[in-house]
Amino acid sequence: MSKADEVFLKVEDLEVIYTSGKKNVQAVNKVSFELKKGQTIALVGETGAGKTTIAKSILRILPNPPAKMLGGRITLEGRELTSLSEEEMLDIRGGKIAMIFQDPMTALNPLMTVGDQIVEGLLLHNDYDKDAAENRAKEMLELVGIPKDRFVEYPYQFSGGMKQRVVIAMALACNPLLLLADEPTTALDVTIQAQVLDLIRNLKEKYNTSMILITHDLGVVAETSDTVAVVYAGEIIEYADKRELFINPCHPYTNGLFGSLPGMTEGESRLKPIAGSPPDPTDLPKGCAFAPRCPYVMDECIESKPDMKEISPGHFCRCIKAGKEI
Amino acid sequence: MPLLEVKNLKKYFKVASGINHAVDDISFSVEKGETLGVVGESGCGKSTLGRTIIHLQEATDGNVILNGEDITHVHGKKLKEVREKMQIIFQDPYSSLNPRIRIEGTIEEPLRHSGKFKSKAELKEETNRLMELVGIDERLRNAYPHELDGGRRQRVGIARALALNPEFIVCDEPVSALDVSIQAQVLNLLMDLQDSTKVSYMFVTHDLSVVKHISDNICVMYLGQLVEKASTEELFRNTLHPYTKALLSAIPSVDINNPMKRLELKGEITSPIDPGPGCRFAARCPFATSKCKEPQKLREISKGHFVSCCRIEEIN
Amino acid sequence: MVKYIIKRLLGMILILLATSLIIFTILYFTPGDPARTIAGATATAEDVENMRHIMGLDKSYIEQLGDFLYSTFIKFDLGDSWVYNKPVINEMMIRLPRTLFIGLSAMALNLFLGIVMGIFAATHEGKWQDSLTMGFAMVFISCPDFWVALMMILLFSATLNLLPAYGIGGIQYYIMPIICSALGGIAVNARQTRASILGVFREDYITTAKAKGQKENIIVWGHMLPNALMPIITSIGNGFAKIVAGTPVIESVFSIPGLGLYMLTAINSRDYPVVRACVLFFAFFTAISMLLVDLAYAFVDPRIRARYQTVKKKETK
Amino acid sequence: MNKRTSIVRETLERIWSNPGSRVGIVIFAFIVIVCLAAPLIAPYGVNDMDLANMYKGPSLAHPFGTDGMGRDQFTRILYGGRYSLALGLCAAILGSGVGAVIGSIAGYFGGKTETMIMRIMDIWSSLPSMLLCILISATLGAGFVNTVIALSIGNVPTGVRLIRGQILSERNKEYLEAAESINCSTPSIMFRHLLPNVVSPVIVDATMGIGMNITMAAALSYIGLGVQPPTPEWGALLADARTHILNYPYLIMFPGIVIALTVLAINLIGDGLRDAMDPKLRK
Repeated sequence: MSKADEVFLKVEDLEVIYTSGKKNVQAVNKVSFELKKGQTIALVGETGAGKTTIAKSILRILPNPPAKMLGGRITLEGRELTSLSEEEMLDIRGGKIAMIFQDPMTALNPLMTVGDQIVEGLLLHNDYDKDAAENRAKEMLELVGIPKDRFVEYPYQFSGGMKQRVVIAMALACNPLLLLADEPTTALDVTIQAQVLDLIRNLKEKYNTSMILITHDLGVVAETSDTVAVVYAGEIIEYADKRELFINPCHPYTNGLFGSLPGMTEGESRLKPIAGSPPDPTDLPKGCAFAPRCPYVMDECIESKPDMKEISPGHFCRCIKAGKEI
Repeated sequence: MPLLEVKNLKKYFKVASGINHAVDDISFSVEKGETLGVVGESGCGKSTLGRTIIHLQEATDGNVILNGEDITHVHGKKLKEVREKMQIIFQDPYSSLNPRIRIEGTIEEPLRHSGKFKSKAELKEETNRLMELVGIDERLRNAYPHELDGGRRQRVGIARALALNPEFIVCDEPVSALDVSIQAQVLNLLMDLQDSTKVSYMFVTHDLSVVKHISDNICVMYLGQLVEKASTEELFRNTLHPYTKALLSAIPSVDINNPMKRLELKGEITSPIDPGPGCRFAARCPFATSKCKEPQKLREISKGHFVSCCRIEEIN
Repeated sequence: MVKYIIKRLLGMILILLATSLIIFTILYFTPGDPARTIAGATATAEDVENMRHIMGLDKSYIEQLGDFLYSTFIKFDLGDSWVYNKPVINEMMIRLPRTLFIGLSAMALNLFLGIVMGIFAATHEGKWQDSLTMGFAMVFISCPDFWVALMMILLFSATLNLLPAYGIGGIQYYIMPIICSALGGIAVNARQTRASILGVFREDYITTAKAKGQKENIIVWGHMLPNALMPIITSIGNGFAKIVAGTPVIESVFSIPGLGLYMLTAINSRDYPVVRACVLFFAFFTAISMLLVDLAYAFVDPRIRARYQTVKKKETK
Repeated sequence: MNKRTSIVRETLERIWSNPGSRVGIVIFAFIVIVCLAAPLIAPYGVNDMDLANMYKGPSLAHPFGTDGMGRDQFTRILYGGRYSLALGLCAAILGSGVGAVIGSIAGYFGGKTETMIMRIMDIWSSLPSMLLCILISATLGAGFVNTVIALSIGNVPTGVRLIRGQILSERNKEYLEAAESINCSTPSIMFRHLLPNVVSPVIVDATMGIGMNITMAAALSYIGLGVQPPTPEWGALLADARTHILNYPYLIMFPGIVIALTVLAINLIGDGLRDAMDPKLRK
């Protein structure tokens, strides 16, 4: 087994396109990041930035067509996932890597009892017989705070927060090494959101699971992650340790995100939002994707794509002006 | 005299399993040019409250008073006048615009129905003014809603609500469906419009940080009832009701140096259908005792700060 | 659940009553005098008047309707045929098995082939297998079933001499009628199944199942099909109704003495008791299949099942 | 984006861009034109008998052969198309139209009105439509108008259910509340806001209905109801030839092929229309 600080998951130059009609949409463009055992990386960005696509391509569950992985390598514990056969991937999915989805209302099969849905995964990845699997599933339900006699109930009998707990139980049932959490609390009410977030955090610590957390909420990032990657128009535009990124954000987009937050601190009467809207993914700018909205835009930004620069150890930023005074 | 006064407003719905107390005995007032924030989780009746005030739904009981005039049960021509003074901005910019009507048509429609604009040229000039006011490019005039992104659609919704120069606008979660950067643009727009037109808002939301940013006064609702009401400053400085405290502490904080200590709630929101007489929050409240089973009264703790909890003296 | 079924059966009786009313009224106002037809061309005015009295046609509309409803729903007596003076029910029982055999076999075919073809097309979406299956479905939907029947007679009876063209006898007499009754429905079901399966293709819970590491095959049959089943069941129900309605035409093409042909003949000879009895039977059959469809909904979907159970709870309170 | 494209035009362009429905449109247009122009194209008179040329198989002089009275089958199919197409079209419009009106009333007013209308529809459709058609055309007697009425009565419940279901899914949308809040009158809400958003499935259904009605009309004629010989309606041509199927199969073949081709073309158009009107597929 790998040591605690060894790189556990490595994503290199991931590239995914969607084809719709004759148009190609560059959904993910040369995305690279690393994750250490037991750690959490947050992918932050707005709707359509390509966060979910990144997660789904790690599991290789993107619908093809229209999605197509053009290139890149994904390595989990030294095993290259991208070169595995579809058969081998079946073992990885749910066994080694599990996923929690955004909308608990639609993520559960409405016609199956929640118990059966947890059991389904258990039978696939373990040598359990049916009884053992059921016992384990009941254990998982209790673990996420659902009485085990609700094992035989259907999803419609659960509230949104409860459903999300079921989804979490389902994901963690097979002790995965890596958890992909796709906006796990966005669809929930504030107080429920806090409960679910705490639950994920506790279970993750208990089993030393690594996690990729996808969110648009900087508050969730601050509370949950170790590393942060800011995603914009399919690219990682800033990548750093959480503390570093929150104290010293560098990319104008990241700065804009912070400026857009109606903060809980006193004082400001007007927000400093980012102008304009995210770019049309079928028609991305030639240069920096953020250039049309950037307050510091220069000619160079429009002409060519800036490279990722390491501005301080472990802090990367895709901006010409990064590290310089602005 | 406040612009709008709501007195003991009630809105009940008959449903299969009983009576849904969606809005139960709510009172507040809004001054001209001010914003009242209404906060609560889904199902607490905050949207119904807004819709009942502006007559999209008939009130079960209580009064709505606009400029000193009781408008709770107006009809016909009077209702038309009232609606011109009170407007609404919806949560979902996708379903709140008719997909078959062009942007221009949507903004122009209230103007036409008001009968104040006689000629086509006048109408066009006014729609132009509105589009400019909310920041929609002139070239989008002939576009259909599906051609616009969420932020622009929401601007169209705002233009439609502003068309008749209302005095009061219910903003029903207008930014919760939008991305953070767009959300900030829309919030700024709403605040700028308030500065220039002195319109009053009732801002309905589940997001305490948004409500703190935009409101002068805040009402916190739980299962159809008011649990706490105070000026924004007072509410955040001196939070009293356990539910408000839980709401506040549940928001994930961006401040990585001072992580918030969380007041965890048990269970989930219960049903507003045929609720018992006691405190509706008691089932989830960490401080609940047998006293909470009795009916709770909204008490004025300090000037303008109302709380509906019998135990605040003990727990604070 | 049992309570629900009982409730639905009671509702069915109401529907049948209403149908009786409608069919009686339609026939009552049909131009032409049945008494004259039945008395024969040579009958005198007096004979016809006599006949009218015997048949009860000289009574008022309300009285006649009352008699009809009373004997049908209270005495369970469908009356005698005017033309043959024999109890309708006996004649019907002779013909019923033939019609039922064709109808039920066609329904089974309809259900099985429709779903299999639909899933086959859906899992090959956009490939040639999909286009071919759907192309065939489109052609079969467009061809009138009685014309397909005639063409089959031409091919299998006249040219190839494989199957008998007309009449009844062994199983070989029923092959073509069954296929012709089922064809259109199979095509409709195949199209509906394909559309519904594709509709749930992108549902989140399918992604969840994939993320669990479930195999493609089990995802299609275990997760997609049950969720796609609601509209398919609806379409199957409609298919049943179509098969019922198509019986007169198909039986008339293949000269099969079943209920459909019996009814057509009776319409032409103004033998109203027979027409009414046959129509009532068809309505009954349709109502039963609609009930089965509703029960199938409940079987598939726990939410609908729960709704029936709460109905039950309330009643027991 | 600044170009003003109307929704009707956009829809038409999208149907045309679908290869299946393009084929459908071409075939259907051809059949309609040829049938309308029958007096100009037809080589013989529709009822011209030629007893010297009875039961002649297809030849250059008679491409589809002749019937038992020596009438040219090709000519009769051309003229018959006018009846069949008109029957299908009228019945579909009448049936779906009445259905749509009743359905809108049920959907818009809701409550008791809706319950009552839907119960009536349950009874109405307790008899499958073909059966109802048989009974009604037996009552009304043969003839064009009677057949149209019989056919359209069977179509009504489908139309009612379709538009009501559509309104149910639409009537809680916020844009209707918005319309109310800006003082739209009830008719304005109904016709300007609601109707355009619910009407597409009814249009698709009516289109497909044309084909279905042509088939049903033919079946009615075939079993001796509906339009009767010597009217050359396609089903009546089949009924005329039914006894000679073994001896003169071409008399059965050609009318049937023409019916199938027409219905196929209509169904292809209907499919394209459904896709073109689906707001989910509209970008």
